[in-house]
Amino acid sequence: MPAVYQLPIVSNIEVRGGAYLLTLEAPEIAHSCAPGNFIQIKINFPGNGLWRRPFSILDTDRNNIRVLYKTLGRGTAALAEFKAGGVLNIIGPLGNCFSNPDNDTTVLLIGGGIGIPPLYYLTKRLTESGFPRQSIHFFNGASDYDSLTYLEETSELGINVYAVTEDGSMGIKGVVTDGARQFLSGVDNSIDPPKKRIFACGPAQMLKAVSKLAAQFNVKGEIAMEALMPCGFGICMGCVIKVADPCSSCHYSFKRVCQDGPIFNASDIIWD
Amino acid sequence: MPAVYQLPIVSNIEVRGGAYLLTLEAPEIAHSCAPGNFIQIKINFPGNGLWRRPFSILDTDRNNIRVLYKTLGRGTAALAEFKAGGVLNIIGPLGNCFSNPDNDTTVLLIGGGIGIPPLYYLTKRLTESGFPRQSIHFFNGASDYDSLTYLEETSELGINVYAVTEDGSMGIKGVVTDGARQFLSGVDNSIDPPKKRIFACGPAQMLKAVSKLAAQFNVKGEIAMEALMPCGFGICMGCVIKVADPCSSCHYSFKRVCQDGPIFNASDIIWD
Amino acid sequence: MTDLSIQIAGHKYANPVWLASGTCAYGRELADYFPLSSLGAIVTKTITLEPRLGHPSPRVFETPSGMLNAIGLQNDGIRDFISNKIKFLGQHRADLIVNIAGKSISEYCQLCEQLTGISDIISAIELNMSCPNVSNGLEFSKNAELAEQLVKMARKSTHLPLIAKLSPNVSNIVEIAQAVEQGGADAISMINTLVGMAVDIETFKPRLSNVTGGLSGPAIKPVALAMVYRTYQQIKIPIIGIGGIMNYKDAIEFMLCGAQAVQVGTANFVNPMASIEILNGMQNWLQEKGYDSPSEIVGKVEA
Amino acid sequence: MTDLSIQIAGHKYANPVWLASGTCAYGRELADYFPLSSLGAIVTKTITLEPRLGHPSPRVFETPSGMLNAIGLQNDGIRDFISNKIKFLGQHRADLIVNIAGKSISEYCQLCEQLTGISDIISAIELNMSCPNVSNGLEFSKNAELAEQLVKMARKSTHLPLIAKLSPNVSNIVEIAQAVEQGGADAISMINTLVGMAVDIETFKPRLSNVTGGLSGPAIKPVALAMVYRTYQQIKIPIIGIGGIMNYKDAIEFMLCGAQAVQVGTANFVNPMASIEILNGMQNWLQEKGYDSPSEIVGKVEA
Ligand SMILES: Cc1cc2nc3c(=O)[nH]c(=O)nc-3n(C[C@H](O)[C@H](O)[C@H](O)COP(=O)(O)OP(=O)(O)OC[C@H]3O[C@@H](n4cnc5c(N)ncnc54)[C@H](O)[C@@H]3O)c2cc1C
Ligand SMILES: Cc1cc2nc3c(=O)[nH]c(=O)nc-3n(C[C@H](O)[C@H](O)[C@H](O)COP(=O)(O)OP(=O)(O)OC[C@H]3O[C@@H](n4cnc5c(N)ncnc54)[C@H](O)[C@@H]3O)c2cc1C
Ligand SMILES: Cc1cc2nc3c(=O)[nH]c(=O)nc-3n(C[C@H](O)[C@H](O)[C@H](O)COP(=O)(O)O)c2cc1C
Ligand SMILES: Cc1cc2nc3c(=O)[nH]c(=O)nc-3n(C[C@H](O)[C@H](O)[C@H](O)COP(=O)(O)O)c2cc1C
Ligand code: FES
Ligand code: FES
Repeated sequence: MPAVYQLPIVSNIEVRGGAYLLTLEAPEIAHSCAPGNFIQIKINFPGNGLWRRPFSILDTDRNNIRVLYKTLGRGTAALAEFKAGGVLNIIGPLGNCFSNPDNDTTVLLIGGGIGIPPLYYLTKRLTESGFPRQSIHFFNGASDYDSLTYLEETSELGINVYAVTEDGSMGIKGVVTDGARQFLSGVDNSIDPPKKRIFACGPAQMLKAVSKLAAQFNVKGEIAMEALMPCGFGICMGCVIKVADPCSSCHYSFKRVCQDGPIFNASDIIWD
Repeated sequence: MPAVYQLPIVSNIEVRGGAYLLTLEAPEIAHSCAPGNFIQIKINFPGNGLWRRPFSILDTDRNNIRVLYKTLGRGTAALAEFKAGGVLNIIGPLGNCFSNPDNDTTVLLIGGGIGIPPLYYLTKRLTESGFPRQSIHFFNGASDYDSLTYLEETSELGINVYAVTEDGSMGIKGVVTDGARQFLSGVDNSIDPPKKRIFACGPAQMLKAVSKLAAQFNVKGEIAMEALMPCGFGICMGCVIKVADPCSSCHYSFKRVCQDGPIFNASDIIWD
Repeated sequence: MTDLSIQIAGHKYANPVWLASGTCAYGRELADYFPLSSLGAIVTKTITLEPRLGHPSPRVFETPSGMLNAIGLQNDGIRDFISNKIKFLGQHRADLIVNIAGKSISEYCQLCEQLTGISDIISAIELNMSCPNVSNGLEFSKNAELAEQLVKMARKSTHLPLIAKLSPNVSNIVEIAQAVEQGGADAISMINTLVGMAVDIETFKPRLSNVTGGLSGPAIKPVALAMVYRTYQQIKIPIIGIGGIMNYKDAIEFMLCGAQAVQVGTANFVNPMASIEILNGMQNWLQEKGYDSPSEIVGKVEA
Repeated sequence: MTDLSIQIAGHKYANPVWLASGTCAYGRELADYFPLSSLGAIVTKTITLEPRLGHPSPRVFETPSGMLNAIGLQNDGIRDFISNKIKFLGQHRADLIVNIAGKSISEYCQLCEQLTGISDIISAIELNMSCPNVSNGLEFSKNAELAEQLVKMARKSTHLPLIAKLSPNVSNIVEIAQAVEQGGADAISMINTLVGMAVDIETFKPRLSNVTGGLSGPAIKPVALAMVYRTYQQIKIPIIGIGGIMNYKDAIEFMLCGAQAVQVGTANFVNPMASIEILNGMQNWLQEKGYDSPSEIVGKVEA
């Protein structure tokens, strides 16, 4: 059950790709997180930000939870200034999580930009629980080599990692879905679509492309959505996306990304 | 002429009486400040403070200006967190200054709480310019010994310093005006009132008492007023006090503490 | 210990700290953080006769010390509320106020009638006369005659206490307050959000799909306080103060200006425990100052 | 370089960044920080027929992302303005707009007449119809008929362009805007401050001697934008946008919503260079985006 915590900052350091790695001491929740979950951090920053800021959980150990973030605006810029020894007020763990693929499936992880954290977490959980590493294919996309997020760490999990860069400075040249498409077009056709699974996280445009891809190849996709989140725990109705809903008279309804998601079936989302 | 500056913080340390001493590198203005002048500091603090905060100049040297402040609320609390090496945006020097007493006058400085800085600055200037030290009498008041501000530093100027504490834990027991009254009652009646001068700074109630005292003993008093200051340089009309004004049809008008002050003749102020 | 209970329209509320409509959904999520029964009351998100999908995203935007929202009254309708949502609230012993909105006076009346059927678990109905995010939503609280008429008709449709929730987007809120008092309202809650807007200068698009939305949060507190203060001088029925209340000091400010109770809105988003912390802070403050009841400070600003 | 000049009521202003009334006094203090002639215009603090002392302190209070003020139109009267203050402004080649307020329509007219006498150094008169800090100050901008009448009579008293400054404290600002357009106003400036209040819970005293005051600053920007946007759709005369503009992005937002020019108010207090920084930021932004004139983005929000 989510709750409000004051968490000591173990470390908050810059890593590859202009990202920051934040480690928080959180024995109360470290054990109860799942890939896809996120936390809401209250960042007191000069200026007038009222809302918390949501961040996916990157991974956990017995005592700590970790978050990987990029400095996008005022809140994240201020977060980067926090030092070990400080304290952050957070709410978590929040949201739903990815479903577990069967051990005999081929798993595609498609992540762009700061969409890597939940996918990394899922990968780590899968490999730890004995899921065959060779069946995991992680597509990590960015504009260029320097912007690739958490690439080495993902490789260290012993899975198949494909860098995809728009300028071709590393790996496949193109957007991350191009990489995934090439792979899906190439994989042994003897593998049933039901034995393939896609998990994706990244900017909305990318996720839209992933949804198309999943539909095209008839593969079940789960995607982690983003939204502006005034609360993060379901009370404001501010973070909704349009989702197919057979019960509704117009066949769709607005679902909360924070509480009904952030993980949705790709095929349920209605992209405008 | 006042201007906006980005000033490097040389140091910002806690001193006696729960006060902080802030030293800013300001070669552009250090030479042009006078006792009574103040600066407006932009303190970016979490929360929603819009205004700058005004602080008297404590003293200057060739390169630096110094400010002595107590943490009263959100802005000053945040100011205390700033470290050497940081930068503060300030406007200054602002406001008018104390007038210079003739060398043959007996000078009474009456300061309570955080009213010490402009009086310290005035004392320093006087002693530096050869004003006889034995003719300067500095009454430094506080609730108790621990709260006395900048006591030792004032003593080091070689003048007469009188601590006045409400609980009697040091020096004269009472409020600071009690100390000054005892002195005025005692001083050689052969000294003409015109040869005595009072300079005061502190909370409004204290300044009101000083004004009465000055009137009672027929001594010219100059007092440094405080006010909430949205701008600090005269454009908002927010910081006014009621001042006797023979030109006005109702014999008073509202004068800006920031621009027409902060130093006023005690006899001009109308206390309600 | 100061007894925080207050009496409004014959009903005894455990304390004057309530949750504002649309900022606590139907209580389910907040129940994870504290027992709903510890608050004076919880006001449901606005319920309409028919289900409403609400506006598409973006529905919210952060502004200096505030936020804009244009949710568009998304809700599953009164039938769903009665058959599905109310049970949970009853089980958790929340003191329940149901906020309703209609497209016409007759819709308001139908809603009142349906709620009367479950009046044993409802302590009052709040009439949302002021939602800025649906067309005509503001009409009822901009026009004194319409406002009076609406309350009069609602009054005939239920014996439940009626709280009229007013909009700040008016020239003279006192006039509207007097009209609803005249119409038979048992209390007034104020304020709803101020109409506001923001634009993305990179895309030239409004920050809200609905273009304009409602401004809430600390930014609007001074406006709310002035309106409560002025209204308090002119009416007899109790006022429930709303607008930018983030801590117990804000709540006390509202009470000094004339509010018998307060509703906590946007603050819940930032801190789900906000209302509880406000309650505890108020309790301590009243205690320390030696008050026996929160009503002793209502309207006591020395203006 | 993008030519920033704009045309309003036949007068060419160097650029659309102006200083708002009451937030730059009569220019003298700000002239220490930058040449007054670099801005599009400077709008004087409101001038009345007779000198006014204004309200006693406290006149101001800091609120979340904003401030309250109740200065009470302190000024030395029109005669003093004409004989003493205007010279400095002329010497500094400030493009001058004089803001006036009267207790009656006839006072407004007298003020207009007196200013017509020095019309060679004034580019427009701004009618403050909306000061919330003097009794009846709000009447003229709350009542459409009165508003129209006021402008009509002022129109007869001077050939100088008339800018009607509107209050946001109304149910329907468009109605008032249309009325002043009808009355013959050459432009509209909006918004003045929102009525607000704050209380010291330790002393039970209001934070302002006048009890209520006007709320300004970033807190009110969303409200101002919505009003500019809605008014722009319904009137033909130009709008000058005001409310919480702190940087050039805020100014662009107002222009996208329909403002031809903007006035910088509270921001001057925090940073005397704010208007110049806004001007430079706007210049660069328009340049980078390839616009030839600021007018090209006016009203271009894609709503
Ligand atoms: C469930 C969830 C999980 C997330 N996980 C991560 C993570 O693991 N690592 C990470 O770096 N980021 C993550 N984000 C995004 C992160 O929350 C935003 O980067 C952050 O809120 C930006 O705050 P800011 O104050 O720096 O930016 P602001 O100054 O508030 O905004 C800067 C710009 O970014 C836009 N923006 C702000 N927030 C979002 C958002 N949530 N979605 C899309 N656009 C936005 C704003 O509209 C604005 O244009 C996640 C978001 C969600 C909803
Ligand atoms: C000309 C001038 C010179 C000053 N010189 C010094 C100095 O040398 N050293 C020093 O420590 N302080 C000085 N002050 C006072 C200092 O400006 C305030 O302590 C500071 O602004 C408080 O800011 P804050 O954010 O900490 O308090 P806030 O959180 O803004 O306020 C806390 C409480 O203090 C009250 N308060 C805030 N500012 C003032 C004020 N200016 N006068 C009276 N009450 C106030 C508020 O109403 C509130 O109740 C001076 C003030 C003026 C006007
Ligand atoms: C996201 C959001 C949704 C809201 N929905 C409703 C609603 O459905 N019905 C209603 O009467 N008020 C609604 N309100 C208004 C609040 O109840 C409250 O009047 C307003 O937000 C001011 O209080 P605050 O500043 O504490 O949030 C909503 C406010 C917000 C922020
Ligand atoms: C301290 C202060 C004094 C003001 N005095 C006047 C005035 O005399 N006449 C007037 O028309 N508007 C006056 N205003 C209103 C401003 O011109 C402006 O309309 C309002 O503050 C909103 O803009 P802002 O948020 O940029 O400050 C005053 C505002 C402030 C803050
Ligand atoms: S962020 Fe409030 S409901 Fe999702
Ligand atoms: S603080 Fe603005 S005039 Fe003095």
